[in-house]
Amino acid sequence: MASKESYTPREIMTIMAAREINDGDIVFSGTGISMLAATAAKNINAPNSVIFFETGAMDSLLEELPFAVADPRIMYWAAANARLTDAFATMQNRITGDRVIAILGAAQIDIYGNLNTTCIGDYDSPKVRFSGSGGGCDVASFVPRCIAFMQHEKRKFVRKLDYLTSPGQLCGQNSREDAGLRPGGVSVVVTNLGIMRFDQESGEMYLDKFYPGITPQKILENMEFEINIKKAVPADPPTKKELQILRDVCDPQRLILD
Amino acid sequence: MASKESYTPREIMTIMAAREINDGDIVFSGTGISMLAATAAKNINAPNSVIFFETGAMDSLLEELPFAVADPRIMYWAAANARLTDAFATMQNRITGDRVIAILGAAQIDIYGNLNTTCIGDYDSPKVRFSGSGGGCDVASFVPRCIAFMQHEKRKFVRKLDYLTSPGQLCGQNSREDAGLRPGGVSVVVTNLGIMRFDQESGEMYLDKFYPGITPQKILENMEFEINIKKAVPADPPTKKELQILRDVCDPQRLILD
Amino acid sequence: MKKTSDKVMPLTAAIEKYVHPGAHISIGGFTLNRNPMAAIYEIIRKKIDNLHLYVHSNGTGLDELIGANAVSKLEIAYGGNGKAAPTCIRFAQAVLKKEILIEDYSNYMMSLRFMAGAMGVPFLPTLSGFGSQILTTWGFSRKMRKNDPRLANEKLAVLDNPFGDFGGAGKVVVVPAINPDITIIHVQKADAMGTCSIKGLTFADIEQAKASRHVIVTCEELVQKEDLRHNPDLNQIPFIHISCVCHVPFGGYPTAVYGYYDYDSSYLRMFANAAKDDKKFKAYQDEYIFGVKDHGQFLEKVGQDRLSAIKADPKTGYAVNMKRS
Amino acid sequence: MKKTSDKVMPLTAAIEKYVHPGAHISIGGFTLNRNPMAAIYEIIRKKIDNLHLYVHSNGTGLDELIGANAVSKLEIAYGGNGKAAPTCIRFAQAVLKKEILIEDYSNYMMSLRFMAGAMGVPFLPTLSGFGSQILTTWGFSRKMRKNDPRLANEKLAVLDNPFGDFGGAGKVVVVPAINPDITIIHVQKADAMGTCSIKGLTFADIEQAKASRHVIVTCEELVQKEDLRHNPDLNQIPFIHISCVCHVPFGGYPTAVYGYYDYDSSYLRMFANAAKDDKKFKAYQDEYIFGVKDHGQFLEKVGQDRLSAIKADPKTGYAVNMKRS
Repeated sequence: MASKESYTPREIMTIMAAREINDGDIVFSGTGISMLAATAAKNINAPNSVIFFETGAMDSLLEELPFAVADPRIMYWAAANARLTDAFATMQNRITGDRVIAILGAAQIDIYGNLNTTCIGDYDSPKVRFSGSGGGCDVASFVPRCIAFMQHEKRKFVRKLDYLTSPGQLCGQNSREDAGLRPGGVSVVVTNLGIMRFDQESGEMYLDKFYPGITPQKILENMEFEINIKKAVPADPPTKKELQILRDVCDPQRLILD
Repeated sequence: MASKESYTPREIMTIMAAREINDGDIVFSGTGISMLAATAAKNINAPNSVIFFETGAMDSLLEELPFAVADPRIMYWAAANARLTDAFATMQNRITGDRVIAILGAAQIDIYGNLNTTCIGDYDSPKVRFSGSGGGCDVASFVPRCIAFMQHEKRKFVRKLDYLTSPGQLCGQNSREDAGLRPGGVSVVVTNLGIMRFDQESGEMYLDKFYPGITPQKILENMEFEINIKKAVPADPPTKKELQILRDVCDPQRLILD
Repeated sequence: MKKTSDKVMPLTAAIEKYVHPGAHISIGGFTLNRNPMAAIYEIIRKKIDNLHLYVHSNGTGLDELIGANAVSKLEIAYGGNGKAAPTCIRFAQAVLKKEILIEDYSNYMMSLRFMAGAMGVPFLPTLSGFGSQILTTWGFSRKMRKNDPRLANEKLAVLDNPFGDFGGAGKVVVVPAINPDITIIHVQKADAMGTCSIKGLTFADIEQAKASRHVIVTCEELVQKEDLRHNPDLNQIPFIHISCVCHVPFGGYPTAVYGYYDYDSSYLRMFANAAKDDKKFKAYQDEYIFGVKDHGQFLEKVGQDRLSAIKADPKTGYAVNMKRS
Repeated sequence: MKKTSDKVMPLTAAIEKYVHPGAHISIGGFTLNRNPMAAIYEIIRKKIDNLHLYVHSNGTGLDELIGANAVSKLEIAYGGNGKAAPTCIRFAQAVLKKEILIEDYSNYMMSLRFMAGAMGVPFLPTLSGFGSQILTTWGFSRKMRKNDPRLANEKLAVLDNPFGDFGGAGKVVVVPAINPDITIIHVQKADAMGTCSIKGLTFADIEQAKASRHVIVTCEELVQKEDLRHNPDLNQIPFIHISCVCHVPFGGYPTAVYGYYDYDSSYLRMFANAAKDDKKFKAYQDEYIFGVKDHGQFLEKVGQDRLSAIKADPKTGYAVNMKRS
């Protein structure tokens, strides 16, 4: 049994995401918490994982945490500095693409793991405008496994996206394949309350794990749509070792953890 | 009047080709005599012309004559060493492509300036096999002006090519445009006897100039097909200055001239 | 006599000559890195407007141009500026207020569109975007597309794979080429002929430059031709693609230029704060853009202290342990 | 314990592991430059045959492989070896004798096909080749194409431009991707993880490597990871694409390796002379390929004098004033 450590929601999210990364994975990372999850995986459970960025840097040293994927900090000590087109080709190409796991965020997610990072409201007359796809749509199209980081809130887990930016399982069943996509898209959702995955057959989200102190019911209350909670089990809490490495090795200055 | 200099067929061919190059042209060059023509132009009449190779080197110094377009001599002191794909894109792209003049050679040419560098005889059972297209087909597809260097022989100026490797005016009239090509292809043929160009309307080859000591009739005798010789005028022979630069500056060791 | 190969001119003359109202323009860099900021501020000072702007992921330059009402149409994948503004503020506002017409693509699609332009083909294929609204929801009307020959008649298209399911794809998305009237990039080193050497990531600058009818290069260092010829492997853009070269040290400021200086996060934060409020934003513009006659004066206003604070460490290429927020 | 990131192995083991009879293979380099010759000689010594070979312009490596009857099918743009053999001799002979099946493309088409493979798209478009027999005359039969899932069902195809005549083209030629089973390249520097740094022109090596299921890298220098990390701008292929790394000094000999050595024109001429006559050619192979156990012995046979004569000048990267013929 794991000892009873105290930790913040951000810490448990980071560690849960890190556990999704296997040794040897090529990790497509953004900045902030996704960067931290990638670093945590490398230091805890996946020493041979490789971090790369859509801007074209592969396996950068990252002595300081970058604040953007175009931060000069990612250009130092990389294996190669390539072009934007090369970075996306690495994921579109099945030989390398199938080894990639991506970490994404979004303003909205639906039951099929489709993501919206474009706008709230009608596209022609939006109420809120976000940054847009960036590489999100490309990554969700190409990569077999994507981790979505989300805050678990009703307005974010919605019945219908205001705009479908990045394809998940589309409308379930074979719709992803029928649309012309290879298998992939968001395969796991890591929130401040628990971990959701997607049913192989139906393509629908289900609750896989709930965090200590959180009930499946509480998770349902924080979503606009209903998901299957029958398979849900308690998550193994972060271990002492995981927390220690995360805090002391990955973000000693608490640039992201705070 | 030019003074009566003596010169070899190779020297007059080189100088005639060099005269086709305008200042500021981007010159797509192979090796051997085409390289020498490009260098002669740069030293005589087109000081701001730029030599480049399909292998991706732009404006190399060429302190020694390269023996192949992949010769390490072209990699030194270039403005940029790019990729094969970049070199061809430079020609396919209209912004830069329209400024390119190319120098090509071939085993056979027909009345429309189509070239064969693939085989003699049937493709499936050839009598002679040549190197193949290389970049020839690409260049002839993309570039508005191409100089073809040919030995003036009946077996080379043929009624029907054994294989159409690089498109000229195809079968004349609008056939090049109809096929999907932009204007371009071989626009001038420089041989050891004279200079041929192509009629704007019909796309057919005609005799533009014949060298000192050569008659239009002699040129016709060395071709399988008939061309219009009515517009033909004597070529201005190489000047003393042209020959001097060619011999003393461009190829003092007579690596190609001999 | 000036040699024909010498393309050096003052930035203000270059903008005057090549950037006209209504021009289709693309700018290099990515979010807070290597944006051609000096050129962008000069465009704003000259009050050039009605620009049709193409970017993939942009931030600092994008939001300044939009904030100055210089842009009427925008094709884009991402408008964000790192930690200072995860979504660009004037950009978002302009979309909400319908002050700009926007067409959304993905980052790979925009990069491929520049690449198609550079290659001289009408389109390039990708397997990205099937099932997404990027394919189905258009920002530009058919009428608008029809009226400008620089625009394709469709936002994008889906084609059957002529080789069956060879390559594991029964169909592909094809995105139309971009050939801007003018592209502006900021690089570390250029010579008077225009050959460019970019240090660190090139983003899509190479493709943007090669796709463009005219290209303005601003550079940190205007070097001798010889300095760039020692290693042609480090020169990504040969001079034949370049229209003019402007020597503008700190021409990327306040964005980062690898090996020279870091982004100025205090400037980016100040901009983001001002951008949230129209009055404050006007005051910001009046002080930092219209209140100076050129980039030199702008840098004087910023002050040597801040420029020193972001100076890049020669080993890592960024400002080690710089205070960031 | 060997780290999983260490991919170093002897060349003979690498060929054993990755190059099988019938494999679809591509080799890097261009005519007489940076061909992976040590690997090619090892393939010949191992008598691996029935290879399906993809090259754009190749010369030295191509003609050795064909001369050894290692190749049964060939997709190619150009078979020539500079001044020594404007058309490769064994290649031409094999075509005449119908010992190999050949499919002709242009150089740009072959490069685009590798690029499509690297990008993960089934095809790429070009405006090259309309009206030429490259479009209409096929070397491979439909039946042969149908029987090998690695081959597209068509040599190439013509598509209407879905954007009308946008981009000045009503239609395009599309060429199918190549994803070889194995690609072999020879580079100047690699580290144990497989990151490669190529000096001088890269030809299509980068695309060939990224398109391939497996990649063998042979290198002049096996360097420490740190040596390649100082300037990531000079590393064209990151380690994720590489299967194994073999340290083989002079691994490109008798072709040139920029910055290390020039081509050996006397060797290329000797090869060309031998290639013209079956008996002479067998004697050549017996002496230089089968008569040695590995590349080290081959180089001993060639002799230090010739290797010294082609040593590259550090400034220009080639052997200045070398006797060439």
